[in-house]
Amino acid sequence: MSEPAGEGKLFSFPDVDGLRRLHREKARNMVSKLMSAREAIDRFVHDGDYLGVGGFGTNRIPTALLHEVVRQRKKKLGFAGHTSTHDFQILVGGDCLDRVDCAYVVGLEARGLSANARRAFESGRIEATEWSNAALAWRYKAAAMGLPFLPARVMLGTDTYRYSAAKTIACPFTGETLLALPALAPDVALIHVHRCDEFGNAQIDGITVADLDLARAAKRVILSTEYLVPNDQIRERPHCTAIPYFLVDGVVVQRYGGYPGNMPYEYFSDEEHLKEWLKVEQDPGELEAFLQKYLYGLPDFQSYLELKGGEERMLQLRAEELLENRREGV
Amino acid sequence: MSEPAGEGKLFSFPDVDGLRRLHREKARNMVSKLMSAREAIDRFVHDGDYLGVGGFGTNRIPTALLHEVVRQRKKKLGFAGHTSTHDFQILVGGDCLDRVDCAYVVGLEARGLSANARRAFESGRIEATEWSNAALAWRYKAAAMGLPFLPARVMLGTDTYRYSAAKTIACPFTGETLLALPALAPDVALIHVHRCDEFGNAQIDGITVADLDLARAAKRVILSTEYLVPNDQIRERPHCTAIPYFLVDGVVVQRYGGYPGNMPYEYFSDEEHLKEWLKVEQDPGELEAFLQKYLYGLPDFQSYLELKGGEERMLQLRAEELLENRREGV
Amino acid sequence: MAEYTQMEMMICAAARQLEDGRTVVVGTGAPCAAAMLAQRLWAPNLMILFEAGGIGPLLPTMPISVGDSRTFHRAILAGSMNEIMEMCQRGLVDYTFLGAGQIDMHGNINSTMVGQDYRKPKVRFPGSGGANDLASLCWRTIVMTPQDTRRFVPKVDFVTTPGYLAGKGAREAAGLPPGTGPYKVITDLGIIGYPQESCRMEVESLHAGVTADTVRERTGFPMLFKEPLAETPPPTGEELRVLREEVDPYRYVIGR
Amino acid sequence: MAEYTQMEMMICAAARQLEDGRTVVVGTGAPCAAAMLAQRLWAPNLMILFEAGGIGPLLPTMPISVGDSRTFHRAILAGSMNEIMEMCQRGLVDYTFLGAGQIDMHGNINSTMVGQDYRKPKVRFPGSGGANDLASLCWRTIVMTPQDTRRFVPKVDFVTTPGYLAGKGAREAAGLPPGTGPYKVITDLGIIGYPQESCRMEVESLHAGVTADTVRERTGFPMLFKEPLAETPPPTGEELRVLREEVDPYRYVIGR
Repeated sequence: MSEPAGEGKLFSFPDVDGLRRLHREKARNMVSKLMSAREAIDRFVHDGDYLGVGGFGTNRIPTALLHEVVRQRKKKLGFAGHTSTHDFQILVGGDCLDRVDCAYVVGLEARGLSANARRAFESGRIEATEWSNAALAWRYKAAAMGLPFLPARVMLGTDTYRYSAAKTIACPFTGETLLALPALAPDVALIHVHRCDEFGNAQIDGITVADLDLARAAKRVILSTEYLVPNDQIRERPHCTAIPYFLVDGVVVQRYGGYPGNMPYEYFSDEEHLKEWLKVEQDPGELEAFLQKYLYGLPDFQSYLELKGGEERMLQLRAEELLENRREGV
Repeated sequence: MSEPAGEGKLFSFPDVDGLRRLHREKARNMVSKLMSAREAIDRFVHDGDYLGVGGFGTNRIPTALLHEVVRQRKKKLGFAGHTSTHDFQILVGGDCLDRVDCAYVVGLEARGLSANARRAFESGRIEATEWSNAALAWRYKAAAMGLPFLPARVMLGTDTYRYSAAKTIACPFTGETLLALPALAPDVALIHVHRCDEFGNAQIDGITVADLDLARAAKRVILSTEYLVPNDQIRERPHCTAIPYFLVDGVVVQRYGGYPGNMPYEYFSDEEHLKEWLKVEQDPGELEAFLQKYLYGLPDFQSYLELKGGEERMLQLRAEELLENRREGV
Repeated sequence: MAEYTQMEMMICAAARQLEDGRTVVVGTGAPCAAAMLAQRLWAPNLMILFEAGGIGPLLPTMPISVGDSRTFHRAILAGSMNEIMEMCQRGLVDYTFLGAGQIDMHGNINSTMVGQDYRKPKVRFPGSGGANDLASLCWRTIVMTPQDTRRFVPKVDFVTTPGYLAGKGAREAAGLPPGTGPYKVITDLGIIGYPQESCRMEVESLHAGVTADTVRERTGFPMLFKEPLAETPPPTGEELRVLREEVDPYRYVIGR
Repeated sequence: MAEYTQMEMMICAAARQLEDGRTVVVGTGAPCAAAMLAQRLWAPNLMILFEAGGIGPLLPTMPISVGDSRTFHRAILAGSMNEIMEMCQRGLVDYTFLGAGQIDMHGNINSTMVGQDYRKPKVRFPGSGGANDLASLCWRTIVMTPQDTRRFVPKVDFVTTPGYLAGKGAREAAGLPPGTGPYKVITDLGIIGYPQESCRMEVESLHAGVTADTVRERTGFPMLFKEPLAETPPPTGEELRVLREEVDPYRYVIGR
C-alpha cells in the first residue's frame, strides 16, 4: 500500500535522542534574559542555522528580530515556510536563506506575489522541499511531543508529497495508508508575543497559529514582546502561559515589534507599506535602495518605526485594529 | 525490532473513517443545550457505552453527572481509567462498569485504596486492559487529531505493554522501536468546567489534564458547569475557549458540581467525606446503605449537597481553597 | 432585473452551495464574501473557520489575511492551525473554498509552479499553503476561479492539491479519507460538478448569456455538459443588496 | 545531634539528590517534601512539576493530589498532562520520584497486582498511573520506599514500570530513550545506587545505626554493597528546621 518516499531533501533529520541530550544540557535557571535584538540575534542565530518563525506571515510576526537577522547579514539559513509572507520577504530581501521547507512562500496572500522571492526560487538559488501548512505545523508538533514522526492524512497522492521528504506507512491497527511526517526541530525560533516577563514566560492573545509547538520544538527560542510584565502577573493566571521561561534564551522588548504586520488587539497591518515593499521588488536596484533606507542604513528597529511615522502612525494603525474608524459590520 | 502486540483487549477500535462519518452527521447549530443532569444522562448515556471522564480523579470531576449515571443504573459501561479515583469509586459503587482501560484505578492517591473497586477487579467482574496515564491521554489525543494511532516512547519492555492493546512499530525515519497507541474515541465524555454558555462554549481555569483532547475525541459530550455565562462573555476572549459549542450535546448547570472533589479557584476537596466513602467500602452492606443514603435515595445532586452541609459547608471548602484559613507557605 | 458583475454572480452562486448548520473553511476575498452572504441570508448557523485558527468570528469587515484579527473577532474560539486542521481531519468540516492556478478535469490543482523541472521552475507560485490539507480532509471542495485555457488544462504541471487524482477511487487508494473530494467549480461562466461515476468535470449550469461554446473555447480539455443544461439563476435583488451593503460595503472584493 | 525520624532521614537523603537548576516531577507526600526542601535550602531554581499539568508552582502547602489546586498555585504554567509528559519525552525532565509495591534488583517496579494471573489478580493495585511514563522518559528515576522482603523481591509479579528490565542495554533494546533509568533507591535503611556496568542495586550508604546484615535480612535478593560503604550523613539541624517549619508544618508527611 505504501508509496515510495518523497524525493525532497530532508533539511532537518528527526534525531530525537540527540535532541533529548541537547534539552538535558539546557539551563533551567530563572534568570533575566532581557537583551537587545542585536545581542539576541548575534548570540543565538548562526550562519547555517535552521529558522522557524512564529505568527502567520503578516500577523504577529517578529519583524524586529527578522530585520536584525538581515542587518547582521546572516547567511545560508534554512527556513520553515508555513504561510510565510512578509517574514519570508524580509529574509529573502537580505539573501539570508539557502534552503526552504515550502508550504506557502513567495506570496503575500491576496496582496500579490513577491517578485524578489520568486527570483530566488526561479534562479535555483534556494533549495526547496514541498509540504503543506498542516504538515509543517504537525512537524513542529512531532518535535514538541518528543517524537521522531507523526502520522497524518494529507499530501497523499500528490506532487506535494512527491517533492517532500515525507514517507507513507501502513497504520498498525487499521492497515490504511498514512502519511509519516518527520519531526522538525529548528535551531532557532523567533516569536513575537503580547507580553512576557524578564525570564521569558509569555502570553499570547488571539490565535496562536503553530507557535506553542514551535517554541517547544526549537533548540533555541528568542522572544520579542510588546510589553514586559512582572513575573507576578504571569503567576496570576498560569493557565494563560503560552510559552514557559525554560524554553526561552532571549527576551527582546520591542513595542510595535510586529509592524508592519498586524498585532491582534494592538495594531493593524500597514497595508500601504506592504504594498510599497511589493512594488520596489519589481526592480532589484530599487529593492536594494529600499533595503538600504529602511534596514541596512538604520541602527535598529526603533529607527525604522520612526521613519515610518513613529507613534502617530502607530496610533492610526491602533485605531484601525480597534475598529475605531469604521462602523461595526455586525 | 518490534515486539508482539499487547495481549490486552482493545475495547474501542480506532475506526477513524467511521468516526469521520459520525462527526459529519453531528448538528452544528448554535442552539441551547441546557438540560437537567437527569435528562442529559438519560438522553446521551446508554447501557454498554464507553465513558471518558474529565478532570483528575478528585479534581474538577463531573460528580453530579456521575451520580446521575449511577442513579439511572446504567450498566455494562466501558471506562477510561487515567488517574480515576473518586470518579471511578462512584461508578464501581453503582456497578456500572464491565470493562476498563486501566492506567490508575482502585486508588485515591495518598488517601488509600478503594476496597470496593478492588473487589470488582479481584473477582474478575471487570475486564481490564493496562495502559499508562500518558498512553491514555495520547490515545485521546490521537482521536482528537483524527488519527488512528499515535507513536510514543513509553510502556516499552514492560508487562504494562504486554497486557495492553498497544503495538510496536519501527520509526520510518530513524528505525527505532516506538509504541503505537490506538486512538480512543469514547462514546460519551463527561466534563466539569468553570463556566460555559447555553450552547456549550466552555472555559476552564487551571490545569486542563486531558480534557481538551477528551472533548475533541468523544462522540458525545456532556458538560456540567459551575456558572452559566452569556455567549458575549465567551466571545470577549476567544483564546480562552477550551471547548467549543459544536462538540457539546448537553449543558448541565450545577454549582458545586465537582463536590466532594476540588474545583480550582472555587472550592477544595472534602477530605472528610472522601475518607468516609473509603471507610464504608470495607463492608459491602455498609456501602449499600451509604449509597442508598447519599445517592439512590436522593432525587438529585442538589439534595446530596444539602445533605452534606449545603452552602455553609461549601463556603468552608471555598475558604480552604482560597487559603483563607491557613498562612501562605511562600 | 438588477445589473451585476461576474464577480457578484460567482459569489452568489458560491453562497448558494452552503447550507445552514454546516461548517466551511474559507480564505480571504470571494470565498469569505460567499460564506458571509449565505450566513446573512439563509444560513445563520453556518460556521466559518479560518485555517490560521479562527473559529466562528463575528466578522466586522472582510479580512485581508486568513490570520488577521478579523478572522477571530468576537469568535467562538481563537486557537491554532492544528485546531482547525485536526477538526478537518476528524471530519467536522463540510466545505472548503480554494482558488486554482491550474486545474484539470478531475479537479487536481496546481498552485506551486509552472514548468517541468521542480528544481528550476519557470514560475514559482506560493505552493499548497493549507490547500492540500483542506482538499484532503474537508468533505466537499469548492473551487472559485475565472475560466480560461491557461487555467483549465489537460494536465497540471504539478499536483499541489488533490482533486480526484487519476479518477474514481484514486483518492481512497492513495489513503485520503473516503467520501471527500471536489464538489463544484464556480467560474465566471457557470457551475461545474463532478458526477459520481466519472469524477470528472461536467457543467451543470451556465450563467445568463453564456453559451456552451464559450465554455469549450475557454477550457483546455473536452468539457462535458449535463443534460438538460440549466441556466444559473442570476443574483436576486436581496442577494445583491446584502452583498453590497452588508458583506462588502468597501467593495474590497466586488470592486475588483 | 537533633533527633529525627526515619521519614525525615529519607526525605533529607532524597532532597540531597536534587541539584539547582534542574527539573523534577514529583508526586504527593515525601517526594514533594524532598523537592520543596531542596528548593528552600540549595536549589532555588529547582523546577517542580506535577504530572496532571502543574509547572513551577509556589506551593503554599503540601498537595493532597498531584492534580489539586496547590500543584499549580501561582505556577509558571498550568497546562495539560500531555504538556508534562511531552516535556519528559523531549528530555527536559531530569528527575522523577516513584514509590514501589514490589521492586527487583534492576529497579523494575510492580504497582499493578499481586498474583500470577492478570485476569484474576490476588490483589489489585492502581497500576502505572504516570509511573511507567515518568520512569521511561525522565533521565533519572529515584524510588523512595521502606525496605522489606515483601517489597524487595527477586522477581516482581508484574513489571508495571521499567527499571533496567533484564539488565544493562535492555531498556535501549526495548526502544526506551537511551541514557535514562533507575538512579537511586532511598529507603529507611540506606541509599542504593545502580553501578553502570551491572545496572543492579548496590548499597552506597547506610543510615546511622543500620548494619549491612539488616539490609540483607530485609532484601529478597542478594544485595551488593559498595566498598568502602559510607554512612548517610544524618539530617542537619538546618534541614530539619526547614522541613518541620516551612515544608511540612502540619506534619502531613513527617507525622506519618
